[in-house]
Amino acid sequence: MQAQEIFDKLKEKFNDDILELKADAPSDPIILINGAELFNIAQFMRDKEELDFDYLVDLISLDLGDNLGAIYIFYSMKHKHRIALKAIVPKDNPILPTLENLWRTADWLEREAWDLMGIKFEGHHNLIRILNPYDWEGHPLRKDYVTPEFYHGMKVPY
Amino acid sequence: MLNYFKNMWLGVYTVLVGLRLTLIHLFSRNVTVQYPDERYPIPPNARNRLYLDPELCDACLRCAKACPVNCISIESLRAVPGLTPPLKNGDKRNLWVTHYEIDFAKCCFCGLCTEPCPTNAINTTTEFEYSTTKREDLIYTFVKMSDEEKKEKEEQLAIYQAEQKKKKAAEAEAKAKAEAEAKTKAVNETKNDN
Amino acid sequence: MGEKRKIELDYSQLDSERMRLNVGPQHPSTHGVLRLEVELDGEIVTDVIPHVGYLHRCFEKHCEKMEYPMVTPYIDRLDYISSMNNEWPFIMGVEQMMGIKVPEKVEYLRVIVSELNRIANHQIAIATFGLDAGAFTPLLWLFRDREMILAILEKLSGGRLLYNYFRVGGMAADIYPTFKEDVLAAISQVRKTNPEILNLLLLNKIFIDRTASVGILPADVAINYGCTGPMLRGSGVPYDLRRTEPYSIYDRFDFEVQIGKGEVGTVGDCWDRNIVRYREIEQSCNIIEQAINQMPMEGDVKEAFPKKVRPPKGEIYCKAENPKGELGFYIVSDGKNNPERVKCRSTSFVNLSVLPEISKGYMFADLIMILGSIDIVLGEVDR
Amino acid sequence: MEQNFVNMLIENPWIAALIIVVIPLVFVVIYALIAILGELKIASFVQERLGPMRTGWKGTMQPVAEVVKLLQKEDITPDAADKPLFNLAPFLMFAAAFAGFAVIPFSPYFLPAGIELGLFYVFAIGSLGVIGLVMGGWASNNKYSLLGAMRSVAQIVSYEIPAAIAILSIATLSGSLNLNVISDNQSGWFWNWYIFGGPGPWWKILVIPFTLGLGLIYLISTLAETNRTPFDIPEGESEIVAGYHTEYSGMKFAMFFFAEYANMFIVAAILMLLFFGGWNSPFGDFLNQWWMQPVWFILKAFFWVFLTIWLRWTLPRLRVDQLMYMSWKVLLPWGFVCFFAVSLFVMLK
Repeated sequence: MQAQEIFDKLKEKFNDDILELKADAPSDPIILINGAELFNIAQFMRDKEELDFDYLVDLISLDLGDNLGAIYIFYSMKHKHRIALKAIVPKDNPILPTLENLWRTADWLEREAWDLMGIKFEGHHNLIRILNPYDWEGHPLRKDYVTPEFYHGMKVPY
Repeated sequence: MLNYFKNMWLGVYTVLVGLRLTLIHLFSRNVTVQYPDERYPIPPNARNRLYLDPELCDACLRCAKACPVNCISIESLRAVPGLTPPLKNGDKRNLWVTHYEIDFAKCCFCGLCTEPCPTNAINTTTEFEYSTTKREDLIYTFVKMSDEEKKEKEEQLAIYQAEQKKKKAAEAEAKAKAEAEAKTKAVNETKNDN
Repeated sequence: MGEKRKIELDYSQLDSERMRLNVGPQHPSTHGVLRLEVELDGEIVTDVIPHVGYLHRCFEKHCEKMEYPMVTPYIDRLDYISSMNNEWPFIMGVEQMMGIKVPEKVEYLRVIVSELNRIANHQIAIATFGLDAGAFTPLLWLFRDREMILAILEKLSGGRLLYNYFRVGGMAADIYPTFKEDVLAAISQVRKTNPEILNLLLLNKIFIDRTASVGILPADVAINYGCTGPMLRGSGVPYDLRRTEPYSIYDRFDFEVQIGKGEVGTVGDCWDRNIVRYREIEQSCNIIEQAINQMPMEGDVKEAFPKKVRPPKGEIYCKAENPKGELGFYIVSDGKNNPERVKCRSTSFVNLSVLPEISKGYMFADLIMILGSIDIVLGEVDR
Repeated sequence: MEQNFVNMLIENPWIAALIIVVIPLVFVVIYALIAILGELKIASFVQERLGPMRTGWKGTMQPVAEVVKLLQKEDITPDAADKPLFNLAPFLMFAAAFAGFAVIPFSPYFLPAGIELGLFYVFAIGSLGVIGLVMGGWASNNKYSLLGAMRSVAQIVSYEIPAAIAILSIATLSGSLNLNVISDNQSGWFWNWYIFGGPGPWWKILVIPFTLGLGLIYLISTLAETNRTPFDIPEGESEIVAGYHTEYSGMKFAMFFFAEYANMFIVAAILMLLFFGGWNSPFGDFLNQWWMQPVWFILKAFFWVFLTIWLRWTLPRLRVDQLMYMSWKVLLPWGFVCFFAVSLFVMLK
């Protein structure tokens, strides 16, 4: 299925929450959505017969200045089509619903996004840091992150 | 029950197959290269320790900018034209390298520094055995100008710069003069026209 | 004595406790600095909690500070067993953003070097898996063959393990005169010695007993967990990016996507994952053979180099089939010399997340086998 | 038959006893060094390597260097360990392994203790080593050690039973428990060995399959009892690091090491004495002089060592439950079958 058809299908179901489709090659087609409705949209995309996105390829967190962004890339093993969803959340209150219960792979990917970018995933069963030490402070991939001088008495910037 | 016997037979059979294979290999040729005595042939383009030819380096800083780990540090001084010998390949030397060092403890041997070099001054070599007991020994200083030399060069440069400044000032003056003259001339001409 | 005492066993009253065992970060078979917190009931694994991040090197943060060509040495160090395959998706992504069409020769050269590296990676995977089972000899035999491949790649790129060979628009160096002969010799050596590994290790009854029907990963669970590569194909899903979404020139080659069929146990067990790797070595040999015969030997590999690597504003997700699965880079460019954001979808990281799911209820020795069959490289997990 | 040439040479019984004890001790050390070298070299040749090449001629002194290194190392006792038990375990294990040498006849003229129940004794004393093993594993206060020790006990105890059945059959066949007598019974050509049914009438070929089976059963059991691949589960390095000796280093580790090799020699010697004619030459009277008999004996024992090394570098490792399966469901029933067949043969003979 082409990106436009997928977009139409989603628009039909969630009209106002689907904002726009960006499909300027060579970039992948991205559908901009309302972050609050992410879970329902994702569930629809997974369970709807013609869409059947059974594989969550990746979750990318972005720092967009005042906002944080999350891009979900989906793929369907059956129909062999690909689409990306993009949700934008404000930096001071970055909350998105978790997709952990739809795709188990989201468990670690969301933990990674939380660890590095600081996007909170509501409903995640174990939202702790994964790559950084458990007691690390701050979210390093944010543009305004300042590397601490010391960590447990060890010098950080070498 | 049949499975039981089949498993037992398979166990014995596959073990015997394996034993046969290892026995064959027991008497086959060994592939060990006895390292310090014999050596594995290293291709000439191998990216091991870097080498800088100081006679070729013009301190253009392209290698330092290309380095992903910032292991190259260069200090330079402007060269005085006329007084400065050219580079080994005959090109004009614009800058003196006063200090050039590479920290091989940081170097990641990617070879990116060798690509932008305009004079091929920095090169990878096949030398890979240079382990040391001290970390400081891994900082290789390829060029280090002594203080006197540096001072001399600085003085030369200062003199040259002063000269240049004077010259420039003179030039600027001359130019201003010329311009003023031109202006007055033009004014005169317009006057004349009128 | 006299009276017969009635024995009542109330198991809930029995004083027993589960053992929490710390496997790693320094352990012979965690393939790096992975720490597993294992809860054991006797020898039975009841829970596994992987703790990753001991090798975190801030790859994505580094990328933001770095110009595009300077990122490749860092990518090499993600999955250091198959560096060539790693570099490809990133370089391909930048090329697509800039709209560069690389010459024919470069495409073939890329296919050859990455398939060679795929063979080397699978050899390591099988070898270390055998080592986890206690078979030491296949490890050395496979390393001996891998040496030939590494020698070719070293002669090409100058590096033995971390190649830094791909460039935006081409390759760092041209092929050397005896390249074709060397590659063909390496392939024939791999083809000659592969059956030995099959007979010595993979078909050995003890090995089959250890791996068959152990760590079964059903296809739907595998997809749900995002597993790719031999993990997913071992479960019987023929998902191979080289075939499903052919990038570069993979549509020109004739090869079969190998899937696990459950010959000795259940579909999706440890043995299946490894036999898929073993058969992919053969398929890679076929691809290389076709590629080396079709490859134009003349031509400049640096022809399409751009003057300055500066992609226009935009973002792209570029993926390629790494030996371990789907490796993708999400590159966001804002038209500067350095990327705005690089996100690496690392295969091992996603594949590893399935470990707790498939290892519960097996014995401790099986946990090690399951971990070995996932074929992780901690450099890629932790980035 | 005089059982000890030392007693003939030296009058003083105390000095003679001392020499009798020292000879096997020296032998064990030399034997262990040669076995380690064999292990290193055969492993490397199988894997198309050269192995150690820098110590002595072609690396022949490597085991000596390793032992010297082990002796030089710092003797570490972990803080949390149970110190008395921790220190006692390796010595107990070595003592148990070494005690077995009391009844091993290297030749008809050298048997340290000529007790009639030699076979029984060596079997009983061999099981004592397990205690040292459990002690070491428990006292280390390390979970890996504990797991290794538990596995080890389960394994050794289970495999004693098939081994005992095999030994019992040979005892039935020979009618003696004295190892010297059993060995003496098999004199003559190699078809008189018990693996080929022992001396007897021509129709003993009927029992040969069963004695061969018993030999195989005993061989497999010895592999398990000495923790050799494919039964090296107690020290399976990829799973439980080093099993019961994870925390040991230096001298104490060397003791474990020597105990293991001494144990290996004991089981090899028993195998040779029971099934392969002991100190007898395989070719009748050819080279069967008194000075050749110990050589034959040691050569045969080394053949077993070679076999174990060969197996080790060929096979992967079994899992704990598969190990138990093999002992109780394969070796034991077949051992009983062979035992009955052999008993029937003895009755009919």
